[in-house]
Amino acid sequence: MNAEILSVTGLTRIFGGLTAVRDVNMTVHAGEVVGLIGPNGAGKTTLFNMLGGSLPPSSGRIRFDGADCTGEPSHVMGQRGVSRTFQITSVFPSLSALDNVRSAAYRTTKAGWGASVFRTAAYRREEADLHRRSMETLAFCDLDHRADILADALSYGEQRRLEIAIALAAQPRLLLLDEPAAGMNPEEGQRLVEMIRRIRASGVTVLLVEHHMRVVAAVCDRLFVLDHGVKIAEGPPAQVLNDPEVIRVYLGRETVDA
Amino acid sequence: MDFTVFAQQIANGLVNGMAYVLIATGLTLVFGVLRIVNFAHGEFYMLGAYLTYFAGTLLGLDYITAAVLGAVVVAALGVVANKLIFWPLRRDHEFTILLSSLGLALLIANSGELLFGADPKYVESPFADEILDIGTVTLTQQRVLVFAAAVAVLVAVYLFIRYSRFGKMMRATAQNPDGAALTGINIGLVHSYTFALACGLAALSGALVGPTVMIFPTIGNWAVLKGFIVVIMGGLGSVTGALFAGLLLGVIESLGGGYISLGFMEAIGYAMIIAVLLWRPNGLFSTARGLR
Amino acid sequence: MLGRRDLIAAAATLALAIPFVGPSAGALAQQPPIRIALIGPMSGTGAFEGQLGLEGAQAAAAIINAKGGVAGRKLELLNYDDKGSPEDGVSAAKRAIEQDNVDFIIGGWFSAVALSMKEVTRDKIITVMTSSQHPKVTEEGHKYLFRLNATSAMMSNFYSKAICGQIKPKSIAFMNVNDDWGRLELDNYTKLLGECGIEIKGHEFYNRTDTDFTTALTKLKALNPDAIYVAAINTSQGATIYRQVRQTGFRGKVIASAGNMNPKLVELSGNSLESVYSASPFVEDNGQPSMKPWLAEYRKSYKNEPSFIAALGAQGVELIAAGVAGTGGDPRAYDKIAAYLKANETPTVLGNVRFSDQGQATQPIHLVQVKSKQIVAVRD
Amino acid sequence: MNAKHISLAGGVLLLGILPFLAGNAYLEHLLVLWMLYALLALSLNIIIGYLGELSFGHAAFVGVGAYTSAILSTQLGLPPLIGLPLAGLVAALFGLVIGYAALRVVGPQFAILTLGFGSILYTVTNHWVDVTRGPMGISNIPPLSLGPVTFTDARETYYLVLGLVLVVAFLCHALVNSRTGRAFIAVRENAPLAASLGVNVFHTKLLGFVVATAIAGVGGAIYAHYIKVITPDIMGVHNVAALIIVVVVGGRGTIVGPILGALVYIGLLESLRVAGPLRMVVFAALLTGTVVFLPGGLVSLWQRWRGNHKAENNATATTAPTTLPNAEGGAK
Repeated sequence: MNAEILSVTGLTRIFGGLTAVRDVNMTVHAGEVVGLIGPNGAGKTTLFNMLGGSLPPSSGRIRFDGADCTGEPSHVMGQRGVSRTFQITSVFPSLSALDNVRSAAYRTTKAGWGASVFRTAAYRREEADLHRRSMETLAFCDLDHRADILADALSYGEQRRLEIAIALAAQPRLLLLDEPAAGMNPEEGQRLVEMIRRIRASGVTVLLVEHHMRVVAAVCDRLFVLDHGVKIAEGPPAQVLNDPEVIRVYLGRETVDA
Repeated sequence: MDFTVFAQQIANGLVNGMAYVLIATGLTLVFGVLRIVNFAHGEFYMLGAYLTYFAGTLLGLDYITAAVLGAVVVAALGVVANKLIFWPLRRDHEFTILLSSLGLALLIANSGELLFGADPKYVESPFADEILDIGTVTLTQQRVLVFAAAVAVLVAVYLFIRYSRFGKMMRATAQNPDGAALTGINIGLVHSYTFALACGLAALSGALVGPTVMIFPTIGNWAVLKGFIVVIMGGLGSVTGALFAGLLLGVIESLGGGYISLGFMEAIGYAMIIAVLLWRPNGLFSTARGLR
Repeated sequence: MLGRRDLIAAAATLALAIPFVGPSAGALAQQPPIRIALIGPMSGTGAFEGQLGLEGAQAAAAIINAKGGVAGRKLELLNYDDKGSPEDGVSAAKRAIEQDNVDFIIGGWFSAVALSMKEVTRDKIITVMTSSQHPKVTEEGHKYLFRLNATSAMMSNFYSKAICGQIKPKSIAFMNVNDDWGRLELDNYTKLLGECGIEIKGHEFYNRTDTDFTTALTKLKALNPDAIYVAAINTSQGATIYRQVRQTGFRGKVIASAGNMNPKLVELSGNSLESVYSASPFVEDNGQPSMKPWLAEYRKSYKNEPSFIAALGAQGVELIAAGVAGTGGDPRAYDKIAAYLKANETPTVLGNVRFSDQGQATQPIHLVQVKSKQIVAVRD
Repeated sequence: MNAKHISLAGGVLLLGILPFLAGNAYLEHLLVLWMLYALLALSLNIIIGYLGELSFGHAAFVGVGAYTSAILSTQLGLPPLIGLPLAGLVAALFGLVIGYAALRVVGPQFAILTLGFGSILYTVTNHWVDVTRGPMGISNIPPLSLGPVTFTDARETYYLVLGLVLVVAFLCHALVNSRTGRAFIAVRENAPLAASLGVNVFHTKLLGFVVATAIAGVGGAIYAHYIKVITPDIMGVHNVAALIIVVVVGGRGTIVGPILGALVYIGLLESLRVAGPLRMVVFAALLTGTVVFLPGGLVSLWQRWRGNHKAENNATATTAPTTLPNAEGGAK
């Protein structure tokens, strides 16, 4: 087993009187694909927001890549190598698909305004490199033929793939995917499964929140199950999805699509 | 410290503050329900003052009737402005809406200068020069009227928003326009009525404040600036916030002018908002979304 | 595909294509007119004063033109808006000189505009500055610059004698506008009135943008002075102050600053100006030969009452007409015209005007008082 | 690519010979005003167009720069050439402090908060008579001079400001084609997403705000030395509205837009003189019409036309990725 990349201990978040996430412990190892499931309102997105830095935890610790980054803001987490997608499609709407991806490479580029003004050799090299990499990222997400279309004008499925392309362009260590398959048809879902596998193959660790159990079962090495903000199960998909407690939790509200 | 002067300055500040509240209430309503930062709000204040003046001089109406007539006409103009400009733009970028209100403000102000003439005018009121001595405090009847009428109007607006069927529709629209539309609320009607109410309030404040000063076509600038300060300090969309912030601004300006420096009176007011906003960036009574 | 939005936008762009049309398309009449640029605030806060000045000048020009003009040439007034701002004043003056090729400029209603405009017209064109009182307008003027209004010093020398001798308050407090003029007034009167034994109780400065003055007036009233001296140029601010002085319950004397009493102010101030004194170069019954016809022409053409500001506009036109007529009729003989105006006394509506070498006018000043809502001269 | 370079060179050449075509000093004066407004609008465009926030306080920074240089040259006798960068520096310092406070909120709150800050600077300038000479303003400001060249008349000043406009335009071009500029635009487009990618949203906005205010300060200083008189009116609501109008009518988020907008603003006000007293009414109506019917500004007319052509051309051919990024793409 690879080294720990993310470890969460006693993580809690309270909104007013409501405890959205209570005392959650979890560990993710480098190179894994880990799923986070649970019924609506279980606290999955709240947990994601804390991991991504957009929401400070009320208590508990988050360690990423060996460093304590509890309560670090979003951009610091981004700089450290945590990229994420959002539950509601989130792209740069009035930029072309290519520019969306180029803009996302902030973390991995260096040549700033000054370099651009003086057209330094480093700048020109980096821009050419950035262009090549961005086209590769688009190709990876099967969007290279749509490179100069405005993000606004892409189809829903394409926009969701663009989101992943944006997250990947930052060359993350850990990728947080928030319901990437939501609203996708089975064929698109299958495409997503393949894409996640290829992401893993490229060495990126993936943590995803997902409702489509078929997707979850197909790509995840391990699952965590949240209910009412509390972790109720963890383990390999086959084991977790047959856990009577998990089935009870899901049956009460929605059918398990597996 | 001379108590008489202090009490007098507090009274002056409360009256001025109440005028700010009246201006700001319409502004905050329009923002709360329609999500519009309306730069033209001050121009409706100006129109209210001018219509009261013309209703008095040309139609020979008494002051109170003229003021009410002015408010009603301006409310109707507000509905027209909403129908022509803001309603068609409701799905556009917030810049577009904000700037179209700026354009409308310029249009009304410049048309006003052309139509009404550049000379200052005075809105005659029988209460303007009548002095009331309340204890050691001296106020004109007009200033007492500004305060009293503002209180009455605010109570009425509060009750209207809280308890009337229409007020509930306004609040529902403020919280979630799409959801409100799904439950069968006629959003177009809510927008029209809110705009009418806001413009009517602006006009009424113009009519009430008019007799305490002189009116000229550019007074709208002043009104909208004061209105914005109050609304931002109180929290965009919050009527309660506007009430507190307006009175606070009035009193602080008055005391700051009275005891620190008259020239920096306005700057002191601004400094206060900045202090408040550094402490609470979204205002005293900030609302994430909705009316309060 | 071009939609409705595009078409309307294109129409808006088209407006740009309108060539810069000047009023140069002109009558090739037998004798070209003498062109006078009148630059004043036609919009914004000073718009009313600008309009009065324009009316006064137009009435004076109409009278001169009805008599056949100057040396056989008509006077043509071109009107420019300076919005009361120096930038627009500079632009307007440049346009008048370069684009419209005018012969004379009358302007400078506000000191800030006068100060910037004089640099554009410096040694280039005869420029008549009207109401601005800033000392530097003439101190740092140029060889073709004339200023009509009396300086603060001239006004206060005259007025302080009248206050000490006729109004006689025991103590006084000042309510002055916060600009050079308001500050100069305070210095002058504090010194001059103090010399004749009037106790100075204090002062307040208000801003030119203020609309409510109760805070300041409450402070002044608490000083319990015998009289409050109000220095206000802007008519609407003045009217508000005079009303609010009474509304705060002050029952002592009110003294209005020199040069700023006008019929509109009296009309707007209601009863609060009754029996208030001021000093003004403008009185209707000053006995000047050109005053009566000008008053008649003005009242015939405009709904406003004749005022000092309007008379300044008229004076500017009269001055230019006299200068051209007195030097043989060439409007571009600036050196001759300037020398002539500085050497001779020119009769105008406000009296015979004499200029210093710097181009500063000396005008007669009168003590006036509001009686039954009329401004009347007080004669000993 | 080549066509673009040629039209750019042609445009610059045309701007270079314009004063000789103007014919008289008044038109040259208008050209200077055009370039000054273009410079200020380009700076405001960094905030409006790239950062996506509407600042209603920009005129105040123009004023800070104008007063700084004016005070330094009239009271301390400093050569204006030193005053110019100092004006930019002081305006940037004000921008840093005000931006630090105001950029904590976004959207309408930011707009009104900057309006409030602008009003404070206006009020203080208006009343701090000992330093600013209050409402009377500062007069007799000496002209700029650079070694043997003194920028006294319109033509000389035109070339000076034209040079600055070209420099700032190039800076903006370099900005949007750099990591920094892409971060600006990412923040405009979607701040939470930008943050998740490692962009410090607050610092990015602050950087843009400070740079914009520094340029505004330099522009204000040149204005002061050219007009030779400044009053607090330069900071007034009037000027605030004018600058926003120039940026939005021209086309925010583009480089040509603010320059074009400034031309339309100056040209329209001038040509509308024929409308007499209706002038400002017609102007306001045209402005409102442009905002309502052409929210992307005049530049978007051309972009739409080009877009339509492109769409027709691309209808048959399969598109290859463009070789040149279009990061300056119009903001929505």
